Amino acid sequence: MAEINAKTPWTELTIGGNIYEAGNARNFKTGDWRSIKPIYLSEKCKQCGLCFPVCPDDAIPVNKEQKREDFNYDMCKGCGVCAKVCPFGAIEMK
Amino acid sequence: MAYNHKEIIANRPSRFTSGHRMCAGCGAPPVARMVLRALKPEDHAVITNATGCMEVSTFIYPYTAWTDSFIHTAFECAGATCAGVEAAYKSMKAQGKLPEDKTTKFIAFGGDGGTYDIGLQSLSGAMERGHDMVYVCYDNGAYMNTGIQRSSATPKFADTTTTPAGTKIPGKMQSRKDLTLIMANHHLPYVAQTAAIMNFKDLYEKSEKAIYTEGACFLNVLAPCPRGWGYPTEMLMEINKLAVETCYWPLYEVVNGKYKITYKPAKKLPIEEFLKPQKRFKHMFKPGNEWMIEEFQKEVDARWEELLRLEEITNKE
Amino acid sequence: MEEDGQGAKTASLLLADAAFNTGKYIQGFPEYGPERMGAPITAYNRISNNPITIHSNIYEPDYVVVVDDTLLESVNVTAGLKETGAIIINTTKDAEYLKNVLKGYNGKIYTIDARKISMETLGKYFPNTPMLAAVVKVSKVMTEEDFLNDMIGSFKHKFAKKPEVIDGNMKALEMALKEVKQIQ
Amino acid sequence: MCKGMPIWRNRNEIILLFDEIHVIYHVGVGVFWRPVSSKANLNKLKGEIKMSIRERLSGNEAAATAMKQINPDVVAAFPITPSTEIPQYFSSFVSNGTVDTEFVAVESEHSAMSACIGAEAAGARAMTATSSNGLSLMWEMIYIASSLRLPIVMSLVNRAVSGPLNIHNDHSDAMGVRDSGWIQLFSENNQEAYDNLIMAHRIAENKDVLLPLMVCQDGFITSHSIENIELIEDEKVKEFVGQYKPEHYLLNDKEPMAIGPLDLQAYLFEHKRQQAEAMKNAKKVILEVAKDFEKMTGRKYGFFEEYKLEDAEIAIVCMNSTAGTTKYTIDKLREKGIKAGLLKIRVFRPFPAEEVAKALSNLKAIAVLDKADSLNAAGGALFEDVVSGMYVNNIHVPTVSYVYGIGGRDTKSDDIEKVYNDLSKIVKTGNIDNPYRYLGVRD
Repeated sequence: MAEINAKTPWTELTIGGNIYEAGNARNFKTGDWRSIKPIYLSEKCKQCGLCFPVCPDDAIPVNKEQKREDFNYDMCKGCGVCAKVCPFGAIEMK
Repeated sequence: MAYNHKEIIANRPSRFTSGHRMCAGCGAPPVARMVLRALKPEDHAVITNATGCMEVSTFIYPYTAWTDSFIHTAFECAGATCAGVEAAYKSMKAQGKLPEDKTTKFIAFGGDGGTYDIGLQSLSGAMERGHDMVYVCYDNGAYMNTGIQRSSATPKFADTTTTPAGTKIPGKMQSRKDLTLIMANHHLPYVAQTAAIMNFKDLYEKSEKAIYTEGACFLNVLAPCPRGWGYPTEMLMEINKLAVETCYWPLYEVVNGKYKITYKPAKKLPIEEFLKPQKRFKHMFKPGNEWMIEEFQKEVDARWEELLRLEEITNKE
Repeated sequence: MEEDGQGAKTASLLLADAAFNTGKYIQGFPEYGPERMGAPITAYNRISNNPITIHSNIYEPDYVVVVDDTLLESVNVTAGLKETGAIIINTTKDAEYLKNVLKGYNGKIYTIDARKISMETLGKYFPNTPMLAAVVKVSKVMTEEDFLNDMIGSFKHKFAKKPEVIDGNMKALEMALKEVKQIQ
Repeated sequence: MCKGMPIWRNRNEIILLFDEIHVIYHVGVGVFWRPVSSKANLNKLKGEIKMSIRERLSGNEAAATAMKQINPDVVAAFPITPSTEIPQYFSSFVSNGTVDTEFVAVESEHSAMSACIGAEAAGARAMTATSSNGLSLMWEMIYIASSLRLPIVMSLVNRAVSGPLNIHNDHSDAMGVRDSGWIQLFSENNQEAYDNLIMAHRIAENKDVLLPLMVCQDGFITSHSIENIELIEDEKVKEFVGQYKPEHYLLNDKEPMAIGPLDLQAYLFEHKRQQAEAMKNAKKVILEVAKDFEKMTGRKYGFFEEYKLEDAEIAIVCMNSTAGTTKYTIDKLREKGIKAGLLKIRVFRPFPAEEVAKALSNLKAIAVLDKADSLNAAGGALFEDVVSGMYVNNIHVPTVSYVYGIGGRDTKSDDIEKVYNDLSKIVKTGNIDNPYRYLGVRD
C-alpha cells in the first residue's frame, strides 16, 4: 500500500478509507505521549513475566526464550502499569 | 495444554499492535490483545468493532492496529455486522468459494455503551440466531468515548458527567444492568464474565473456550478506565484485582446452562476497597453518606449470593 | 412490522389466471387496506388483447361481480358500471328484489346460485368455482371451450395428488355455465 | 380496451385466505386460493424457470424471482408491508434448496443493512428488501454502505414514510435517501422491477462504480398487482450477472484488511470526492449494461424513457407506475389531437441532468410529478433536479411542480388529463402563476 498522508490527492487514497496493510499502526509512534519513563533494571528482573501482558501499548518485547527485553520507547506511553505489577522492583519510573 | 502466559506471549505474536491511540494505562488493550492470543496462530479472524474508544483509537485512517481483518460500521450494530460477515463465510464456504483448509473466526468487540445500551438489540438478535461468533464486551462502566456519560453498566452512585454527584442527587441512582445474566438467559452454549487479573489465565482460558465453542458465545470483560474512574493509571491491575476480590465483578462461566464460578475469593474484601481509590465514588466517603456504601455492599452481596445459588441449582444432578 | 391482507388478492386473480392462460394481457389486484377477517374486499381485473399500462383502480367497469348479496344494500355496487356491461350476482333473491335494490341501474343483471352449485358438486360452500364460470360466460373474455380446457389442465396440474376432486370442480364449472341467467 | 371488475366479499373465503395450510386442506377452494401466482410459485419453488417464459407475477414475485436467479450469497431482511413478500418468497427458495443463499432473518432493518454491509465487505453478494419506515430505520447504515463502497443491492418497494402511519405507496422513502450515495433505479411495472434487478449487480460491482444500488417499484400498485411478464432463462441470467470477484475482502486471509476507519479532517472530503466520481462513472456503466441486456432480451433501457415526446408540445416527467397511467392518458389525448408526451425517469441517482434537459428542450410546457413532498415551499425533489438541469444547460421551458399520490392516493387517468389541460393553459396564456402545485388533494 502506497504511503498515504494529508497531502495525498483524492485519486490516490484507498476507497472508503480501507487499509490493506494490517497492523500498520506499528508505524505510528506514541512514545512522545510519555511524561515519565520506565527504566528496566535487568539485574533485578527475575523474568517472572507478570509485566508481559499488562502493557496497553505492547511496548515490552518478549523473545522466543520467553524473556523480556528493554522497553520499546517508540511506543511506551509511560502509564506505569508495568512498574506497579513488578514484584522485584525491576522497573523504575523516572 | 496448561496455561503458561510467558509461553503464550512468546509464541503468539500480538494481533493488536502498538501505535494505537488509547489513553495511557487504558484497561482495554491488554484485554483485547489477550482475547486474540487465544486464537490458534494458523486461524484467520475477522474482528468487528462497535464505535467507541477502542474503535476510534485503533483504526484512524490510514493506520490500523489490528493484524486480522477488521470492520467497523456504527455504534449499535457490531452484533449484526459480525453476523453478516459470519453468514457470508458460511455461505461462501459451503459453495466452495473459500479455501477448504482455512478456518476464520469471528469476534466482535464493543464497550458497555455499544453493548448494554444502544447495541443490545443487535447483540441479542445475533446471539439468538446462533451465529458462530464471539461477542466481547469490554465494560468500563460508562460512555468514555464521549466523555464519561452514564450507561446502564455504570454502578450505582457513580459520579459521571450525566449523573454528577450533586447536593440533591448523589450520582447515578440506579443500579447496574446485569448483562452477563441477560446473555446467559439467551441459552447460549458459552457465556462468561472475566477480568484481566494475575497473569490473565482466567481471561485467556475463557476466550479460548468462547472462540472455539461452536455457536454464539458472549464474554463480558471488566476494562477499568483511569480517566473515567479517577484512579492513577499505574493502578490498573490492582483495580482489576479489587473488583474481583470484593465480588463486585465475579469471575464465572455458564456452559450450556451450568453456572461455574471460576474464582471464589478466600476472604471476600469489603466493597470500600474497590470504591476508595476511585474518584467517581469519592462522595460516598463523605461523612453522612455511609448509607451509600452500605447499600452498595448490600447489592454486591445479594448478587454474589444469587450467583452462588445459580451455581448450586444448575449443577444439581 | 405488520403484513396486511395479503390473501385478499386471491379473488380477482381467478379470472385473470384463466384469461392469462388463454393468451390475454391481464391485471389482477385488490384494493388494499388493513383488512382483517370478514371485512369487505374489492378486487379488480383488467383483461385485454394489448399490453395494459394504466395503473389505477377501475372507476368505470364493464362487469361487476358480487359474491355476497348482503353487500347490495350497503355498497353501491353498480357505481360507474357501464350500461353496455353487466352485473353478476351470487344470490337466491328474486328479480323483483334485485331490480329494486339496484334501482337506477338499467344495464343487464345476471344471477347465479353459487351456493347450491358448490354444495351439489363440491359438498362445501366455495363460491369461487361457479362464480368464475359465470363471469366467463357473461363477459365472454374467452370461449367456454377454451375456458374448460384450461381449467381441466390446471386442475390436473394442481390436483395431481387428489384426482378425485377434479370432477367435482369441473361439474361446478359446467353447471354454472348453464345456470347463470339474465333477469334484466 | 379494459374489461372487468369483480367485487368479491365472502367471509369464509377471507378466513381461508388468511391461512394457507387451511386453504390447501380444503379441497375445492384449494385450487383457487391463489390462482394466478400459484403456478408461478410452484415453478419457482421447484426452481423450474427455464426458457424465456411468458409468466404472470406480482411485482414482489418478480423481484423475488430475480433474486432467486441471481442467487446471492447472503440475504438479510426484515418484514415490512408492502415488501414483506420478497423475503417471504425468497426464504422458501432457501428452505427448498433452490438457492445457495444464507438467509439472515434479522431483528430489525437496521440490522438487515448492517448484516448486508458485513456480508458484502466479507466478499459476498448481499441483497435485501424493504419499504418506508424500514428504510428510515436503515438510514444510518444506508450512508455507511455507500461510503464503504459496498455494492449491496436492495429491492425498495416504495411506501409512505410515517407519520401518521400509512402502508400505501408514495416515494417519500426513496426521496429520503436520494443523497446517500446509492444508485436509484425506478420501475414502471413488474417487468422493469425484474429487469432492473437483473442489471443491478453488473452496475454496482463495476470497478469504476462500487456503489450500492436500490431498485424501486410502487408499493401495492405494482408490488401486489399480478401482470404479464417475460422472464429470462436461469442460465442466461447466471451468465449475465456473473460471479462477484471483489479485489479486497475481509475473508481473504492472504490480505487481512480494515474497513470503516475514523476518517478525520484530512481525509473524509477526499473519500467523499471519490464517491462523487463513482456516481459520475455509474452513468456510463448503466448504459453499457443496458446495451448488453438489450442484446440478451431485446428490451431497451436508458436513463429514461421517452413516450411520444418527439413531437410533443406538453409533457409530464414522472417515475414508477404513474408513467404507465400517463402513457394510457397520452394515447387518449393524442386521439383528440393533443400533442402530449412523457419523460419517465428510470435512473434518478445518478441524475442524468444534461440528458433530461436536452430531451425536454423542445417543449412548450412541462409538469414534473413528485410522489413525495419535500416540504420546502419550493417543489418536489424531482422537480428541483429537472429545472436545475434545464437552467444549467440553458434551456428555458415553463415548468411546474405537482406533488401527487401521497399515502396511496389513487392517481387516475383523469388526474393526469387535468395536468395536461393545465399545461395547455400555460402554453396558451404563457402564464404559470403558482409553479408549486398539488394534484388530487382535497381543497
